[in-house]
Amino acid sequence: MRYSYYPGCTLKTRAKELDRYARLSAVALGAELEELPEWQCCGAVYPLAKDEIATRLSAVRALMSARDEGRTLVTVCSACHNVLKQTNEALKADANLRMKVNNYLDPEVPYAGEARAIHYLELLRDEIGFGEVKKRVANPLKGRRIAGYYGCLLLRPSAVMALDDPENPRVLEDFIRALGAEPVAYGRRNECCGAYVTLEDRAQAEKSARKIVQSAADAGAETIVTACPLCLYNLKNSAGGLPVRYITELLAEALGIAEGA
Amino acid sequence: MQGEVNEFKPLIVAFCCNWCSYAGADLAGSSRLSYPADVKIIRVPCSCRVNPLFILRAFQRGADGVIICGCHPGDCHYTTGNYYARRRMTVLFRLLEFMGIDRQRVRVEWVSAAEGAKFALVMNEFAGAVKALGENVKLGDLRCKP
Amino acid sequence: MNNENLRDLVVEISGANPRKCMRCGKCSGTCPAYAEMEYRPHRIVAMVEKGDIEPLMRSQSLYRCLACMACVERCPRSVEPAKLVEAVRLLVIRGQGQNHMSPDDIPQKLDAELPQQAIVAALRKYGK
Amino acid sequence: MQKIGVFVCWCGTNIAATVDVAAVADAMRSEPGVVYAADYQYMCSEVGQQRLIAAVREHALTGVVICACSPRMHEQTFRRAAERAGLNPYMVEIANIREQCSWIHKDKAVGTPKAIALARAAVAKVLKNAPLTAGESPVAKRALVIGGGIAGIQTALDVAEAGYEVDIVEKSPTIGGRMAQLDKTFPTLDCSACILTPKMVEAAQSPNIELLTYSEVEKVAGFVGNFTVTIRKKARYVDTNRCTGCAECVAKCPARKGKNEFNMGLDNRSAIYIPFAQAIPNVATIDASQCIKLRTGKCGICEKVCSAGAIDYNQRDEVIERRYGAIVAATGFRPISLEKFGEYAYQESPDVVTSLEFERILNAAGPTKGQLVRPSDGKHPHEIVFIQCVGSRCSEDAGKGKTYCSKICCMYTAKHAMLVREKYPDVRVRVFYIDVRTPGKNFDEFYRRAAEQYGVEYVKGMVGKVWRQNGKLMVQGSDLLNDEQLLIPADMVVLAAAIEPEPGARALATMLTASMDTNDFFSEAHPKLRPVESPTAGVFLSGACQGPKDIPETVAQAGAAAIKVVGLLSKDRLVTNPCVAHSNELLCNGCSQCEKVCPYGAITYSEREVVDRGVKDVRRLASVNEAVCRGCGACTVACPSGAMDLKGFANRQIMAEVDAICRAK
Repeated sequence: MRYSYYPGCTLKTRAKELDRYARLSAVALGAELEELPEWQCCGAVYPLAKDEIATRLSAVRALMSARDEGRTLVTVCSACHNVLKQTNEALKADANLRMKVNNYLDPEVPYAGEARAIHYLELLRDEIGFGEVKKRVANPLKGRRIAGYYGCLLLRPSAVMALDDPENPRVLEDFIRALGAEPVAYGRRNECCGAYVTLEDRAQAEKSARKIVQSAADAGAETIVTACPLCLYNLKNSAGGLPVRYITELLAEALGIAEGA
Repeated sequence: MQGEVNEFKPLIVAFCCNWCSYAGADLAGSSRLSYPADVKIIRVPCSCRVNPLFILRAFQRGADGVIICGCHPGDCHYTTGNYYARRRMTVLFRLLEFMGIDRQRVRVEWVSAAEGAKFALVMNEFAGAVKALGENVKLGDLRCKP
Repeated sequence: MNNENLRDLVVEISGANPRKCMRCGKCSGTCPAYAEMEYRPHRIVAMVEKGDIEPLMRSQSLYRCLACMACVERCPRSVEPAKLVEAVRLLVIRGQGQNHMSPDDIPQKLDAELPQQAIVAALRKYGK
Repeated sequence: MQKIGVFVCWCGTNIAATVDVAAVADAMRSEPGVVYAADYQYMCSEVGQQRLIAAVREHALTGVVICACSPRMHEQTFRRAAERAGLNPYMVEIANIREQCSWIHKDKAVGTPKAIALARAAVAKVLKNAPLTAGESPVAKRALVIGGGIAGIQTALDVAEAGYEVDIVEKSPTIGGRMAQLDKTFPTLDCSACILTPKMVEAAQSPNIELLTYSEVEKVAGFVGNFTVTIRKKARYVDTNRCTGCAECVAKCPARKGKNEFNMGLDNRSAIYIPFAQAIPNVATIDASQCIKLRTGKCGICEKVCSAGAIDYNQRDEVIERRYGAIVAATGFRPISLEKFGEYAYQESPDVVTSLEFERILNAAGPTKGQLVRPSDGKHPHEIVFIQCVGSRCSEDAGKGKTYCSKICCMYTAKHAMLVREKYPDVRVRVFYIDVRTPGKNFDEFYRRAAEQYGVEYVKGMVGKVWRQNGKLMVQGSDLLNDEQLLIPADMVVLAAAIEPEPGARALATMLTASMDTNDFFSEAHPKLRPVESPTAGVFLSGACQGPKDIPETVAQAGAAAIKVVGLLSKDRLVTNPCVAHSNELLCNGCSQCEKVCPYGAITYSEREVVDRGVKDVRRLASVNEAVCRGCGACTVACPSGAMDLKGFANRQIMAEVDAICRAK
């Protein structure tokens, strides 16, 4: 099965492992991720104001391009996925926005949210199936106690993202279980890491992240995994001491395709 | 004020079932929720009492819109009356369209006795839609032609 | 601009309705940035409703919100406080020369690990 | 030749402020058939009615139109007045110029012409009216109460006390309902079982009451005074006449994994069980989904240990049919599901409980024998947090919870907090509240006592999130008055979950053709003046099935419903609605279309002799049973030959209304 793939700017620079292992693992699992021919930065945050049109356009271009290719659009970065999915759903629901966006971009075929945007975790859960993932695991991560970190972007707003239960999610735990490790559920797994505030007030971001790492450590986790480069950065900087890794690194390790493994 | 004198005032006949929609209209009234005076209500025991002939008659006599209001599906006071009404109107509306009456001039709506606000909303919306269509052409009655 | 106009503007930009608030304070019970804020989420909603926008526009609270949507998700009245914060912030930074952060501020904040998305996000949230 | 009189009511200023009543009367004077028109301040007053009577006599009126409030309000009043004047009551028509005119239009420029149009339509209709005579139908002198909680029990007791027979149908194996699950009751703190069980016993012993427990209503046919109800008595696999309630079988049953409904699933019960010690009837019931014998054919222990020989694995459901004159819905409530409130960790932690579960924990007959311990580890809690309004007062677009206030939570939370502090002064108790709503006799005093004498800490604010950490429940919430965000390491969290109608109520309402509101509470016939009657004649409402209410209110409403039932059953015959269908046999072509659409089976066909234009003929013809017809009119539209018509709403009457309204063109 072939999918369109939107890596996002951070995955081309600071988060290369997230990108590389996402692609390698997909191949190992029989899915082909084909990078969109031309893509721009999604804008990193979804604009909450109704009257922001221009800041939504690059996401629309990516979605439109996936529609034109006739494939489902897969994204692994939580932030990019949040922007793409929210933009897509807004275009489906809001006729006024749809009109303005189409007037601005003037595409050959007007865009009305026809593309299907999914997160890499949804690819694993709904397209490939965690059962299948489990079968392909070569090095089960036996005995490893791993805490999945959702943050805010994967789950909220739940009515739009519709990826999992916003308060009692389980997709990361099921993922970790499929890799043969032991998932550690902890209270703050869906609280915010501090996000972009790290540039405005590093202390505030560190405080937020520290509480999360503490909560995971108290629950007995050895490692935290995330799908978001900014979450990883904030959690690592929190001086909490737990290693933080990308979900795809862990996946590749379990599949036996990680370099140096 | 001058302009309002010539303003088009549509004539709208609303058939309301006694148990839900007529009571809903009463509730709209006691809640002081306004809707255009163009709407005139005829009380019937059930939406299934509305004979398609009544609607044809209204259009013959110059009505610009006709709306039939009944209890919500499953809530009919007579158990199944609104289902009959729905099916009959579906057929009738296609016939009306064939006769050259715009589909938007007729409507079936479910309004419960508790939905005063919905009643007012529906009537405002429907009256607005009919007004936008302009005056209707009276249906001719061939029997009256020489 | 008078208070009412400012309020109407915030309501229009955000698409959120502060009148739906029943003053339960769940937003402030949920907010991870609560301690950093001068005006807490429930207060922000009340201030917008009252038209008390100017003190809000001068407050640093606008730049402490993480837009994590926890308040939006958990609000029993779907008031969407985070959208109100963003709308007030936009009222400020859309003014000429009012960017809270500009590309020139970035170099001094860089470190080797900082992901691009943080820079883009901060510039989007804090500038035009 | 008809002589019509028109009376325009001012309704004080309710109509007169936005309708020029004199102009309406004036306009009516030139309508064909109208010989008299007048306006008056209050037509519904005795003076107003006297004026109507005088005018009928003086002008020999044959029909009357009243332009006033909704016919749903005063149609009966004016029909009776007409009757007093010697006029057939069905020669009265109402033009609704208040609810559907004066109240919704802003001035006379709009109101007056519309009132005239509505009055014209009424005049046009009354010109085609014909005198109608109401028939009579007998009343079955027995009432049915659906639901055996305190509401149903009280209604049944009151009906029985008045000398009428009454059946209680209860879906679970015992009567008692929610009240039986409660430990103490507010605001007096008396023991719930102590005041409920005497009533349960009284109901069981009353010669006029029959308890049909473990039974459900399956079908309702008929109408006021004449309901025929099909009831399914579910198989208990126990002969209730033999069972002595010794509970030997319960003790020996090896299948012990059934969820104990009485304890809100906090513990398990055996497959053969008696819900609680004071259950009525005090007999065992086998849960077929749990019983090893019924599932696999092996076991049979209960049969062996039963010295009364009451066990009967071959018992089948029994379906009975009974006639009733009146039906009372008393189906009660349940707490909502909390699946959409994951932020409170109810699904994750056994130490987060609903208030009804907490009630069972406090109860001496509950899963912990009344010991206040954490469900997770059985340890004594030191810090308990109560959260109010969980799922109540949500906006419609929030996609979760209910829009209404559940009404009882403020009081039971004060009760729980007080009981905890009274028995365990070492436990710190905090209550997060949005508002404390205590409008009831001695209610606010009760709440203040909790705060002032028992040291319950009320925190104005709401909890945002609860999670487990280091063996505690971390409760993060706002304290709005102290301007701080609290993070409380608690041992237990108690959620005041919103309440909703029992889910079976919707299907029942459909069977009864009784309407419900958008929340599935039964609608009352009038929110102020007919609060215990459903809009469907002969169907009455008791307790929380009509809306959230506490025990005193429920009992008051139960009594009110009972007196309405007694009022109905005390009549030997009821006057039937004369607005029924009838078939013109000369036009009927015998096609059976009307018979097919009639929801009541009121139409039958037979071969009859007719004389058509002097020629005798035998034809297959429809006839309407007027006692069974309810007057919906479905048949009138189905009839292809125009033979079927509806009295009071005849084709020519409605056509005349249409014509009158369209005359403006």
